[in-house]
Amino acid sequence: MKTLTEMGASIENGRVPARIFNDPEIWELEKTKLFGKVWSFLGHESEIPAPGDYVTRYIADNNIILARDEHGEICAHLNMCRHRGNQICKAEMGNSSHFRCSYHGWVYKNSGELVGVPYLKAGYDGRLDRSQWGLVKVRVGTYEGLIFGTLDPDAPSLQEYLGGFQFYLDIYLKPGPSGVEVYGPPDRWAADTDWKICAENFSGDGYHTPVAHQFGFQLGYFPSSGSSHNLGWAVHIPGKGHAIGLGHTPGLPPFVGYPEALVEHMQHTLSQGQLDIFAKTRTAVGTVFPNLSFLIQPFSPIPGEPGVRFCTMRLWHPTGPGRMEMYSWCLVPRDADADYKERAYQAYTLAFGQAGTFEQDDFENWTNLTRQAGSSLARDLEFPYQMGMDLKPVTDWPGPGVAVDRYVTENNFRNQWATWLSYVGEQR
Amino acid sequence: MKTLTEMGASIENGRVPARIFNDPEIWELEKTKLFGKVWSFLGHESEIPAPGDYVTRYIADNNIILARDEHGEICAHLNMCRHRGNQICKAEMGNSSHFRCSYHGWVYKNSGELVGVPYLKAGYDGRLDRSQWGLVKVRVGTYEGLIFGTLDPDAPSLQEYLGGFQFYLDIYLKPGPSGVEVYGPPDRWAADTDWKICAENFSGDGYHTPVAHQFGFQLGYFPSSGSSHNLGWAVHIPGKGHAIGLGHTPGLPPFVGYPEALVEHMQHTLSQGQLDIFAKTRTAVGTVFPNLSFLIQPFSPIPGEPGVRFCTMRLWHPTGPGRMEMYSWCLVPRDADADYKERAYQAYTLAFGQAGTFEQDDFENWTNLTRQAGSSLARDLEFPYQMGMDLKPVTDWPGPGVAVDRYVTENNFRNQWATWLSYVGEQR
Amino acid sequence: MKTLTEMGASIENGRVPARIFNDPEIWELEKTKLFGKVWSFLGHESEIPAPGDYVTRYIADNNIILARDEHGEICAHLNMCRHRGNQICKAEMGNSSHFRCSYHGWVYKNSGELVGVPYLKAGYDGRLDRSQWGLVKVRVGTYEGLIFGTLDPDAPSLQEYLGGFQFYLDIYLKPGPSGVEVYGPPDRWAADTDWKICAENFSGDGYHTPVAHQFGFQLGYFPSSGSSHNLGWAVHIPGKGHAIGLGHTPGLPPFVGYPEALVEHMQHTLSQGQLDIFAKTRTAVGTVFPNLSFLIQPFSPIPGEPGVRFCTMRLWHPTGPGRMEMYSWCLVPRDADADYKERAYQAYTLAFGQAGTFEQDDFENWTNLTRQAGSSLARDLEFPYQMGMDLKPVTDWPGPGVAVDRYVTENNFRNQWATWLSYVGEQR
Amino acid sequence: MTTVVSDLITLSVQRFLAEECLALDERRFRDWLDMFAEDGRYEVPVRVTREKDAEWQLSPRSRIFDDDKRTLEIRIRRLETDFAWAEQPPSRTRHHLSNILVDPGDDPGTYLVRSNCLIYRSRGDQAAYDIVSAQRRDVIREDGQRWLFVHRWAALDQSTVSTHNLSFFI
Amino acid sequence: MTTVVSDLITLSVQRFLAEECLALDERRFRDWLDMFAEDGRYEVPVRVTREKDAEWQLSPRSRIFDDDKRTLEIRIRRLETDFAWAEQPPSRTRHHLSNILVDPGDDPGTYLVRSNCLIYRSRGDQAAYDIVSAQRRDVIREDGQRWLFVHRWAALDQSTVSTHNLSFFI
Amino acid sequence: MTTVVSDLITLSVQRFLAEECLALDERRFRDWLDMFAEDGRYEVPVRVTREKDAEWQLSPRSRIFDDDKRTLEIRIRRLETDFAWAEQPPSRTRHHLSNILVDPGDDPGTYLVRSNCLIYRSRGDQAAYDIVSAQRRDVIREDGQRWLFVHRWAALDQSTVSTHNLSFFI
Ligand code: FES
Ligand code: FES
Ligand code: FES
Ligand SMILES: [Fe+3]
Ligand SMILES: [Fe+3]
Ligand SMILES: [Fe+3]
Repeated sequence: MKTLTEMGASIENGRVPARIFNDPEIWELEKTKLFGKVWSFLGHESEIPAPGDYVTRYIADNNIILARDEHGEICAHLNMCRHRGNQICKAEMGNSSHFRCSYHGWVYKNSGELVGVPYLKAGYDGRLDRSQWGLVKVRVGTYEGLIFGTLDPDAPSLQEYLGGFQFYLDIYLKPGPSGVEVYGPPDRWAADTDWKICAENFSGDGYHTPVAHQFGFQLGYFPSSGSSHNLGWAVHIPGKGHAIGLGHTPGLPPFVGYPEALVEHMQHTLSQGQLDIFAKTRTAVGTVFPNLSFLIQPFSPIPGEPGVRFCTMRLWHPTGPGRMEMYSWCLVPRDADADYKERAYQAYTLAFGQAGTFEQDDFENWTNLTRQAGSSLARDLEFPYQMGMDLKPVTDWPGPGVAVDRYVTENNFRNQWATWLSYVGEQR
Repeated sequence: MKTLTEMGASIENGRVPARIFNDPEIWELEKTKLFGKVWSFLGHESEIPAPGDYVTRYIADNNIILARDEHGEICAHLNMCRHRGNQICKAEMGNSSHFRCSYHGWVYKNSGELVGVPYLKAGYDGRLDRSQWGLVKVRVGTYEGLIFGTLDPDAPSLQEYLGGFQFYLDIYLKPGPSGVEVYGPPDRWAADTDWKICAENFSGDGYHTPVAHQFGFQLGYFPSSGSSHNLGWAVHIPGKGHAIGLGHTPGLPPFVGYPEALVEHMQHTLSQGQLDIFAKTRTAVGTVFPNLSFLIQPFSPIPGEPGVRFCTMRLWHPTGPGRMEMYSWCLVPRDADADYKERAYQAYTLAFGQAGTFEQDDFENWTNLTRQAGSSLARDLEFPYQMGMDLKPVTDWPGPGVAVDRYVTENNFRNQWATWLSYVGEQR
Repeated sequence: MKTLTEMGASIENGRVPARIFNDPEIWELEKTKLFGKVWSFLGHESEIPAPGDYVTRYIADNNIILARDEHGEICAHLNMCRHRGNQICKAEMGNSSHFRCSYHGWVYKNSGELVGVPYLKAGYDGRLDRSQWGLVKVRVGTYEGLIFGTLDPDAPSLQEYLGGFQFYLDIYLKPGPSGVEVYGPPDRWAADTDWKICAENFSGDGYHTPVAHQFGFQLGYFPSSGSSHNLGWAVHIPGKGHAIGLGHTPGLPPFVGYPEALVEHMQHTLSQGQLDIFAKTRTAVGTVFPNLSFLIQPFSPIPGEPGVRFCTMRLWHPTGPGRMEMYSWCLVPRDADADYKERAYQAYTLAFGQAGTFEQDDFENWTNLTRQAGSSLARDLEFPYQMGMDLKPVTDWPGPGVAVDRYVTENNFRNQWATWLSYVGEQR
Repeated sequence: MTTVVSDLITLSVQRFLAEECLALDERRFRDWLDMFAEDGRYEVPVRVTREKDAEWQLSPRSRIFDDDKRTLEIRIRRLETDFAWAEQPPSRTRHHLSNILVDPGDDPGTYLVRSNCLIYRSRGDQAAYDIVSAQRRDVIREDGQRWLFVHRWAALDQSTVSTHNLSFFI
Repeated sequence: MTTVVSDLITLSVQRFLAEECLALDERRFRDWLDMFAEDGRYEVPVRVTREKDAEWQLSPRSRIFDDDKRTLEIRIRRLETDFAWAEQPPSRTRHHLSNILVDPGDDPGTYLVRSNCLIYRSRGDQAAYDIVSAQRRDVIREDGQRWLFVHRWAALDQSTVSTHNLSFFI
Repeated sequence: MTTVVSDLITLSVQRFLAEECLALDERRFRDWLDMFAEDGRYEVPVRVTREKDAEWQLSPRSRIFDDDKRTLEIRIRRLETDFAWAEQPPSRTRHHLSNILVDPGDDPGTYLVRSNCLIYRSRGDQAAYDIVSAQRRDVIREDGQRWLFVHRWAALDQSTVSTHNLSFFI
């Protein structure tokens, strides 16, 4: 595809073709070459705490059962009966040791083995080798409660795939010795939006905040934007696509918004390098390539009142060209008290849930953008990605990856697009 | 298409690719190579008893007028004006000797001739040769009241196409000297379901009954399933794709559910070979390739009460990849009394009409199956079709085709898929 | 595409392939080869009278801002931010000197210049050359208040493109010294209809009137159709595709339906040649290639009562294969008094607005036609276009183009299709 | 301008119909069945697209539902099993009822109740949903302090129904 | 909490509106026309998408319908011919009416009636259907024992209407 | 057959709910806010697709809306700015309300009001529209001559909501 072959050079010059944000051919490539290869997020361990617990999720258009088997092992399988393809698990969450197909009754253990076949003798005359017809397995890997799956047997380990980004994920995942848990099931909704613009936005688009969320400044949620808004760091893992934006506001107390006790905790759960950075971090907005994002932010439902630090984790699940479904969770520190968790969740619903005031505006912009990007004139246009091209990496940066000393910049995005191209353009 | 070229060998080894159940490319091939060649069911003679009567039906995406012309001849034409393509008949049924186009007023006889052209002289100056612009004719053929049509002028005769399957169709069509009639217009509804899984199911999927319709055993409609459920025969016509499953329950009175008088009749309307088989048949579920199916079954609305034998005829009309529209008729013996017909129809509505308790579960399974089959992982999978591969045909079978002495088996399906492939894969 | 290569010869022989009326491949070609090259109608000057006024319109799937800039210049731009492609103007009409993007706040003048970029220094370090990132400009041209735009920088001038058809447009546009104005914003609705059948119909399909609008004769709106209905002229501009049908009813007073004063005016606004023709014209129905049409017609809401001459302008905006959106305006003479304008508009709403009694039937026919044309059998059929093939052009015709002395004929259509092919078939 | 039926009756019937919908949407099918008289009938005819002047558009013979209280009870017993796959997981239906007209029925103590019903149905985790529109014409009867359905008659407004099965009640 | 208008009136008007919908959906267009006063008007403005603070979104000039009783009667005469192709075969419409608010009108004996209307439309054998949503603001007048429409005003909730023609009444 | 609640109350509450919808659809958000008691709550739980016999389908923890009057007022202040992009241009919503059931509440002077709401939403010049269906269970309280919402509880009928954001109220 011409667009893609030229794209490599364009990115270096700070340009990305518009068409990739809403194009049927691109979607076909993404389904197999990208989502067939990467590690995709499936769920959080706290969603399936007990043996038999399961949730159903997706990798591209594949419906996946994520379950904890009877031995407590986490496993993932295609939610499709091997006999004729019926969907065997029809709920989004539940608990079951086995799945029985409602068409002809094949029975599978939640660990995938085919254990029951009616008429195995009287029908198949022993011809059917049950061991050959278990559920299609999906490789899983975990980091600090996050469960990922890949459809590629030859994919590198999750650890290698994350490539050091774990250092930054800890700001979301290790606020205390017991880590985090989901507050409850995720918000889920559909939108005519391309997943990639969301993933880009959450890998550190400090640029949009003062405008896309201008009401927030108007209502006094934030100090008036301006020069201070540009303070912070943008960090990415070269060749991996992962990236994070760290916003810093001078004068804010360290770890503002966290309860005392938790800040105490972190002294032990986090490394010194992490503490140095996270203490100064007001906002942390990052993306695990390709489509899992996080945001942590101090927020007070009523402007001016003391706030809490809420954390949202979101999966931008693609369902077609320029079409997606959203999963949005609120993560809370396991060690926080019920009241803090509740207040953090309320802040989340008001700001970033499906009816969240910030969420609303992002999706309006993204949906309009996606529609325009699909037009015939747009197909030959490029977008500028030239911010921070002259920036030198911070030399004494305590963490992995490449960090630049600025919050409003596009270094992260260029790496993200180069990585995307390395999959879709088959350069890997 | 790679899938299809490999498919031939797979079928022999009892494997069928999953992707064919929901794939846009397959649908494009089916439209022209399959439905452009086969004999498709259009309607039953009792739907258009009088001259001028018509119904509109479809062959793939082509809207067809099936009419009885003024001489009583049955004929079928594309429901499209030759002038600019307007739809000339806008009702599903009615009576009319002529069709007048509502755009420029061309008039056609129900036998297809173009007989009226406004401004023929003043506009066309005699240039337009009316005989060249009649409605596009569709070849028709009939068997015992069933009317079929083919778009292929070179197609073999209907008789040759049925290839002996008539022997088995008679169980549905010849319960008496006057045969059958439709009880009324068909149920019609749309579903995100691939037509082929329905056609397969109705060519003798005894395997699904105890599970997909398990409630029926629970409520006491049937004797508890089990070994006895496997008794019966599966018969198919090699190379033609037609197939039928004949379920047998030892101890049931012959022709159970039919009124005395009709059973009397059949002694004369059916051959000895047919009588031998049909008398022992509890359930007969069969498919005329590609997408017309029948089911006859004794059924009592209230479990335990004496039942009647209802007969449903259904057309699985494809409208897109993994998308279809359903036509479901109830056939009743012309010679039965009004009360029997009414009771048979009530049994049909409760069991197999659009709101039928059995119908409901089939379509739920088929729709879920179709969705899963369209996913990218499913595209490279195969389904096992290995039941009964070692079965030897019954040697003294009184009917045509190949019969095996088992109800739960897949012999019929393998022949069905091989036939399907011979069209779509262009091996014929 | 085979269809198109053969199409040229077919047209000469009076045949046009059915498939072009509803085909995905054709639509793909039209988007770039046709609508990427032609002059498309955008709006009327009276819709944006003052500086800052704008309306948003479309060229194929491209959303366009048509604005009058602060110097009163009319200009058109793609309604898409160059930064990430967000839609910058979200209203259908309004007044604004600048457009500010709601995602990152880039600001454009309504004349397209990029004048505001947040963090231009602090983010782009001066790397971003604003002059390179203005809105994508669309070339505009006007004739008598009509504003057209083209996406092709090398397109001929609008004047050359219209190629003399202006002579006939004047019947709609110059009823007085001040020309016409839109009565108000257009009706707008969506339909599963191919835009081309509408454009053909309005380039002089006198053939459909007596049948498609038969109710009108029934209710006494028109003298019974018949031979008189064929009186008039069909005129087209060879190679340009523009065409008009002029219906003539002997005995009608000249310019029937216009107020005295206006008829007076026209003596000065129109040329003698125009006056000769227009005075005799009852109905004028014409199309500016490809998809802008006009109709002027004397009409009395209550049959028999004295009527007025209403004028409708309509844009058949394509949105997909066999899918379109309609814009329908009522044009009124600027110099007419308020009462006449009001009465003309009422006549329009009753006859040709979205709920217009004539409009309703046209769209019903066109929608049915479009559906049928998309079927697999229809794809290999052709439609006859043989009317008037033997007609000799009127020799002493006072206007440009080729005129034939008949109202019910297809000369205009053959030229229209040949022109369409010259774009889509890339013969130009 | 005054209606034959008292406002008291009208409001009481409106409430009865709303309670019926709630029983269906909350899947209290036994409560719903209790709202039917012992001799109650439940009927949904098959619709056919005919020309304007056709004798009928609702088939005088074919029916989608053709139930008495006994067969309705069978349908409900089925839904109570673990094997009614069509409703596993349960459909989320919402019966949006409107245009209720209450008039005296043919038999004393009975009323003819006409209404419109827009049924919304969502299944599983699919964002797509079904909507079916229906006209209803019921006959109800007073039974002490409550109403009972003597006859539920409903006609769908499509001739090709746009939902893959009718495992819910109209 | 008590409304200015008596419950008797409110229920009577609710019934009147429901009967109007029934007349339309059962295609008894003459019955429908009879519900209009001789000086009755029928109006549907054109809607335009404007910015939040725009002066108007419903055009003060452009209208989709702009009828008096005489032109309504013309539309109905048209529907009575065999040549109203837009309604051949007839659309199956269902006017789902809700949110009825009855208030005293400006003139004595008149009432301002506001309501919401969701119109479902199915045509031919197509499984696809149209839905249009509208707000209505009617003025009705007492006329002896019945109500009459003095003014039917309805606005569709789309600026691009998603049905191929408006051959039905709102 | 007689309901516990007087017809007077029932009709008055029906009117109150219709006026609420009108306030929302006419974007008179301050009027809407005034309909809430000072201690009023606004709640919309997250729905999950579960098996038939699951303990819950509406999450006991996750909520889409979880507001008190103060946060509702924040949402409205936001909508009053020029920067609430989600509603720029404004959505055209229409709350089609039906199946209203009024019953005495737990506390004296309060009523439990259950209703169904079909919300139609159209945006910009798009012909496509959104429809969401919801069940509502409100607690209202008499306050002198008017009603006040003590608790608005609404549940959407989808587990994957088919609209790109919820910038409107249910
Ligand atoms: S499809 Fe699962 S058992 Fe047959
Ligand atoms: S389309 Fe049928 S007469 Fe023209
Ligand atoms: S998309 Fe317009 S400023 Fe970024
Ligand atoms: Fe944002
Ligand atoms: Fe079955
Ligand atoms: Fe016309």
